[in-house]
Amino acid sequence: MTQPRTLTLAGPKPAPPHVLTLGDLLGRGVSGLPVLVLLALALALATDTFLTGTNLDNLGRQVSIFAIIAIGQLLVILTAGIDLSVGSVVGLSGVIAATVVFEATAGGQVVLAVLLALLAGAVVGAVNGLLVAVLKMPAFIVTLAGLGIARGATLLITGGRTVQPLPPAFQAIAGGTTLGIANLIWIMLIVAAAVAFALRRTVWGRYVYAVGSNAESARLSGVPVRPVLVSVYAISGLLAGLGGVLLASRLGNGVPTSGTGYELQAIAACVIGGASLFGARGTAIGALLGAVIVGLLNNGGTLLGIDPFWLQIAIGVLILVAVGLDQLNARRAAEA
Amino acid sequence: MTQPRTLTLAGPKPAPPHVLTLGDLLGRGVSGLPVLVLLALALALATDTFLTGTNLDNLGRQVSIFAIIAIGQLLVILTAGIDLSVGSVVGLSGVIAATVVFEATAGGQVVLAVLLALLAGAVVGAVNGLLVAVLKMPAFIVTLAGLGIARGATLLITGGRTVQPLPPAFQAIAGGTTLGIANLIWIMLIVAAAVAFALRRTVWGRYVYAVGSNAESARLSGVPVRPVLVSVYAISGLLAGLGGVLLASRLGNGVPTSGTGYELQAIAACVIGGASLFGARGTAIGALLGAVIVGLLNNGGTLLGIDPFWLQIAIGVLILVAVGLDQLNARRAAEA
Amino acid sequence: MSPVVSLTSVRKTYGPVVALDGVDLEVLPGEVHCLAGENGAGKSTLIKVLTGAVARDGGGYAVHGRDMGPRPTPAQVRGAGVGVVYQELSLLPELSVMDNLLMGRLPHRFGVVSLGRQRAAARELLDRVGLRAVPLDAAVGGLGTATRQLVEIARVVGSGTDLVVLDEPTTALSEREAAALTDLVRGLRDAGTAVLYVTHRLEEMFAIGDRVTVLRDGRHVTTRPLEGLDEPGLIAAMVGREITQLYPGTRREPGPVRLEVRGLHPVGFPAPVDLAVRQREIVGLAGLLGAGRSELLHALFGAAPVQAGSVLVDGAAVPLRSPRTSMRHGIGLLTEDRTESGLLPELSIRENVTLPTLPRAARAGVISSRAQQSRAETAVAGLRLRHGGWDDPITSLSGGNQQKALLGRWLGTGAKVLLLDEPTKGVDVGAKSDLYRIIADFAEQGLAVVVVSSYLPELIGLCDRIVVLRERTVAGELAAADATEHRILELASPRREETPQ
Amino acid sequence: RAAAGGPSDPAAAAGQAPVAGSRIDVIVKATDSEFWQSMMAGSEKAGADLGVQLGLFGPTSETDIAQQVSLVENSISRGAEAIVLASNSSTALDDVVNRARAAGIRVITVDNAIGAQSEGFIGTDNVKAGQQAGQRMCDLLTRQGNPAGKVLHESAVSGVQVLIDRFEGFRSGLAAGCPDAQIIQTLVNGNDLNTAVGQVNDALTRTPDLAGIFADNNTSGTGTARAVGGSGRADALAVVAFDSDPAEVEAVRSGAIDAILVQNPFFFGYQGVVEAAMALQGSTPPVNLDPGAVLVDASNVGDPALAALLDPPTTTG
Ligand SMILES: Nc1ncnc2c1ncn2[C@@H]1O[C@H](COP(=O)(O)OP(=O)(O)OP(=O)(O)O)[C@@H](O)[C@H]1O
Ligand SMILES: Nc1ncnc2c1ncn2[C@@H]1O[C@H](COP(=O)(O)OP(=O)(O)OP(=O)(O)O)[C@@H](O)[C@H]1O
Ligand SMILES: [Mg+2]
Ligand SMILES: [Mg+2]
Repeated sequence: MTQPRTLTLAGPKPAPPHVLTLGDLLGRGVSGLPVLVLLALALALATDTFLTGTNLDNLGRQVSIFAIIAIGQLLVILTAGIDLSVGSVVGLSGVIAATVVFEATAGGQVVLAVLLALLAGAVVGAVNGLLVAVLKMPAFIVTLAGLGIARGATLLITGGRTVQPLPPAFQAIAGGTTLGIANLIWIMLIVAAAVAFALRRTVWGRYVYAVGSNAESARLSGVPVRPVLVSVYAISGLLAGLGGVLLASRLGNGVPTSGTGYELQAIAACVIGGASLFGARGTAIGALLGAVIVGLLNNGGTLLGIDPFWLQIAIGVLILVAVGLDQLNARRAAEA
Repeated sequence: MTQPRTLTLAGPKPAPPHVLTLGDLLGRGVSGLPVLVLLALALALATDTFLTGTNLDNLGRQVSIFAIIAIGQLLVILTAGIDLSVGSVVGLSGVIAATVVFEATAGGQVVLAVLLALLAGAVVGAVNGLLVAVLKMPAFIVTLAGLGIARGATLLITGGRTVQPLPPAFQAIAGGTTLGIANLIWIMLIVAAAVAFALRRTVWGRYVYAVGSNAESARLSGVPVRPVLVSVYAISGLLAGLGGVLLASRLGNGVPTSGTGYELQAIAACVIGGASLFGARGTAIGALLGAVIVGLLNNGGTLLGIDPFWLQIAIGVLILVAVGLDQLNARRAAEA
Repeated sequence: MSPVVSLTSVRKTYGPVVALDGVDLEVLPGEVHCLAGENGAGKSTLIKVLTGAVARDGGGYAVHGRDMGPRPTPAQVRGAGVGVVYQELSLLPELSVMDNLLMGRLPHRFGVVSLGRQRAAARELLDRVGLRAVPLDAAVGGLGTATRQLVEIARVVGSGTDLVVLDEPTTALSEREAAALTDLVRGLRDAGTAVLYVTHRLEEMFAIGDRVTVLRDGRHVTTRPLEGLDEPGLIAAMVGREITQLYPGTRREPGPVRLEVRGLHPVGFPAPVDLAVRQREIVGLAGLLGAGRSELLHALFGAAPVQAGSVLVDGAAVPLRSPRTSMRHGIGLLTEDRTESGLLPELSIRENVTLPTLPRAARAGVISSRAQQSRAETAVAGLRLRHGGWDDPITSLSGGNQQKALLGRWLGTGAKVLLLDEPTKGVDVGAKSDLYRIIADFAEQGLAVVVVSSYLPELIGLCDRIVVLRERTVAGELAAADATEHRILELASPRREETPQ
Repeated sequence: RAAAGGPSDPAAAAGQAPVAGSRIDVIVKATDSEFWQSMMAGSEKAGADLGVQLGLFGPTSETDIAQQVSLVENSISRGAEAIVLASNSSTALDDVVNRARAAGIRVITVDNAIGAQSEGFIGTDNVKAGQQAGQRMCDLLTRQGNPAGKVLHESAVSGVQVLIDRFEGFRSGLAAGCPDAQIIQTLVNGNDLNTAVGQVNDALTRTPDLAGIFADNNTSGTGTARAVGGSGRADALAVVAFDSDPAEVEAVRSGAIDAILVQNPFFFGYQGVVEAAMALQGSTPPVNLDPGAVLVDASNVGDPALAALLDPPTTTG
């Protein structure tokens, strides 16, 4: 073989020496961390209740379900899709789990109930995914229809009534603690770690980014685009289902309207955490941080006793500031 | 100057003779018409009330406000943006108009009220647009923050109370008829025709598509990208403001929570009408048809007396079928 | 020797457009088989059929004598040993270089990517194309065009294929990089790999090609060894007519200064740049990959930030505010990367061509369809644009024709100063000679023209003066009469640290 | 009657000084509804009278149960000493209320009884109030000579216990006097006034011989009034609605609505804070206080005694 000539890239800048940065640990495109730290600091200074164990425990419980749903949403967003059905899936899986344990007496039913609820979430997600991947329908429409259908099914199953009381064994899932930390928080951390690992280190994870970057190029490179898409929607549904089970367990009720409006919050968490709705940008940890930031704003508002109307405005402004700062930061980094 | 050579269209096929098609009138990318016709036909056969003058008048009134908001939304979507604030702007402008006429005695106040309300909508939109165009923040986040801020402001202005009673002169805007057809319907048709014309035939309209297709290419071709973006969000806000005024007039009340959730419906109408959330695809008439289809499903559901839980499911399924058919159609056309 | 791939009587239509009509092709192991033809002749379509990117309408397709069936998928074709570098790059911009290089075949254990093996494999692939300085973790979208092109080539060449298909791989490369690539292709051939090579650079074909297949209007014209064929003969086969003179040749008498650049200091440049271009003058900008030619053009078009300096057209200062302002002052810029910053993919050919001049086809903001149509037709007059209908999306054009449409966009503005960044990228010989003549005609009418090209014969043949950039500074200037490829390259090459001998 | 009457004597509740300065949080069902705003206004009045530190909170939607759980948790974190809670669910807040009580916080529940123990409950029995509505509907139908008429159910939200109770009561109240009347359709407007108007319009089109409409809250009521008023069929249609807001009261005056059932949210708020203060002081508030609902129709809508009930003061905290 001929010796290829070396190509020299002209230009004054040599590649910078590789120093380990936070970005390496968290993956490219994590934002929100500075904002989070700032917010937490401000709250710690402004109130004497923020940094108490009870409040942090409360905050963790409040955020966990949103974060789990947001992480599922993130997967879909990474493929340049969107999943509007997650809020309704939360309701659906919640009442399915509640209905199963409600009618049960045996303890094993809790496991069955959870599995059935998760399955329901995954099936709704997989159907969304099939319509998007195979029939090439716009994700927005498919999942908007899914939103209506899943909510309608939830109301039908329950006749519009709340399913309760639920047995203590079921309520213990969300209510219990392990090693002194609420189960909800553990579950959130496990989900975040698992998805973060899968995205950063597995072949499937790279495929997800590839599909979101350019589906056609990915296809030509041999990426199984359709299975990847279906898997992503199915997992989003599965995690929304998990969120639903946890919510039902936390509330001790299968409430048919629960989860309403969660879809926008989940998407917002992803975008605040640095995801792009055009795909291929974003990380699981970013989505988690995004959910925590939104949770913190709500928690802080109550702790400070802010008028709810003003709080609504303040949260809007803070989201703008958070994302705006992030944007400036990124631009400065790009120019440096 | 050199004599330019005549253009030779090489290749075996001469350009096909130009026959006027529906597409020429409506612009490329209008979908939904076949679905609409089918739906209307089905309803006309299934009920004896659908084709009555009263019902069509009702339907037109119900649809008109949504359609106006959807057309504004479409402009934003054409630039690959999204406007989640429209629902809150509906509320804001509605209570502004209501507050002004409520406190007024003179007749001229109605005009002032409408102008102030429209101005408020346009200002919210323009601020959204500036943040998106100049600070390059993601439209989803900017307008989500706008959603919260505008709703908070609405509740603050009214203290959360409904503003009423409103004078007959104000209620006559939406309630009145002209040449036997409801004013609401006229206004919707005028807005649709004006935007359709602007998009198809004006320089500004082509710029909107160019920005949505590839903002960088557009900028390098001398398109004033930022002004176009700001204008598009401002008009979306203006039309949402118009929707808010009409809603307040129709309801005879300035309801601070009105318009909640309209953003998703407006986006759905655009997508059902053939718009792509990735920009540069979609038409004003398409958005109008999309809004009519959604309105028809609700109207038909009530006329047929469908159980509300089932109706929710049925609407979801029908939206899927409508868009799915459209997709198949488009694909068949592309392959032919 | 049995062919690696054989296509027989392949047919492919896009709606009314017949892109391929009964084309035969056989590529043998260890040969470099060139594919030649005008823009839109069907070369890229043939390649897409070959790789399964589009389904053919008729005809047979076999790899190593094994029938591939009517609709092979890209994965099947790749599995059978056929790898492609597409004309329109198919990289994943948000992903890292190393992910791009190995996408679809990431080394893994139980689904978990083995980063060490991936790094090693990626390094090896880059080494093969001589791309050593690129960080493996850099996002591909942030790299320069040429670097991206090389990454794409590295990806395909390294994947252990029996047939490597290269669709115009050198259009974005400078002479030197192109030469490195040619070496690489020879190496592949010598190792027994078959290569199907598409290029519009004739001398490249003669340098490395063994056989050539010529297509015209979607039909097979001839397949024959390149030996014994000369350039005019090949051109005649491709174009169906004689092209006697590629470059215009006649020299114009330059007039007064039209474009003056005074102390322009684009952000990122070590020093300000001065440049003056007279009426009726064509000035070339030469330099290696990343020398700053495109950046300089963007800066003086108001499209990139500058620290200081001014630009004057006919003595009047042009505020460096936005491309729109510069355009109003009579400057036009044809960009280098048409997918990224040229095309409006959803819009029609007509819209794409007339976008900068829309206000002039309008009265009170309302466009006159007739005025727009006539502007579009005038703009591409003489470019031999091969297209279906004016309302078709621009993406339905072949690569070269897209380039012509974009050139037409600026010719139609009646600009006083034309900045052309790689204007003949992907344009066939016939059209190239047309383009050169058109550029020369425009200069003749008094325009000042600046041409960036990595194809040195073109710069030498077309320009009156050549300014050479090196590492974002002006390294020197050559009059056309004195310019040789050697002298240009000497100026363009980076200076090593002076070491006392 | 409790609904129109004054709350218990605050001075008696306050007793000795310790109540002043204590922290009481009031959590309503939704902050953007006038009904709950007047409850907050009542709380504020009591708070001022007693000199307690008041926090007023609520989720943005009555269907948002999880948010309410969070608010109670946040109140625990804030170190509230007592909570007045109008729960969005009969059972879902049990756990968090138990946690609050375990932390020594006194809890008074309002409007919606919950499973968990509390120091006291103030609320209307919605089934009973629904029965009142059903009986009035039957009366109206009978007066029109159409006791077997068709009735539409216009509902705000599916799956909310209070609304379910009201409809259950309505159904039994109607069936008691008019066993042949039929409820033909339930429509759900999602608490959107515009949707409610459209739905009732469509229902009027569909069923030209519709005899009555039952609207289960103020949005449904106002929307119904709007559609009925516009259709010119106000005289022929019997309309009974729940709750009151100015538009609904106006509709009673104009005849578009025949009767509304009104509760006294201002009283809920005032009494809730007073009972919370009592509990903090160690005295025992009444276990269950049912102020009932007042039926307002054309005959008594102008009654000055009802003015405060029909247009109560509101606040957002
Ligand atoms: N997706 C498409 N839709 C419609 N027509 C198409 C499409 N792709 C290619 N064509 C047409 O098919 C013909 C052949 O195009 P092709 O891209 O194969 O040309 P080419 O020989 O590669 O030209 P170039 O040298 O310019 O790259 C052209 O007329 C082109 O307009
Ligand atoms: N050393 C480098 N390494 C990687 N990218 C570079 C380097 N220098 C410049 N670039 C980027 O490459 C692109 C091309 O640079 P520029 O257009 O100025 O050079 P050029 O002389 O036109 O070369 P070409 O267009 O052939 O790449 C720019 O986007 C620039 O930011
Ligand atoms: Mg090609
Ligand atoms: Mg360049």
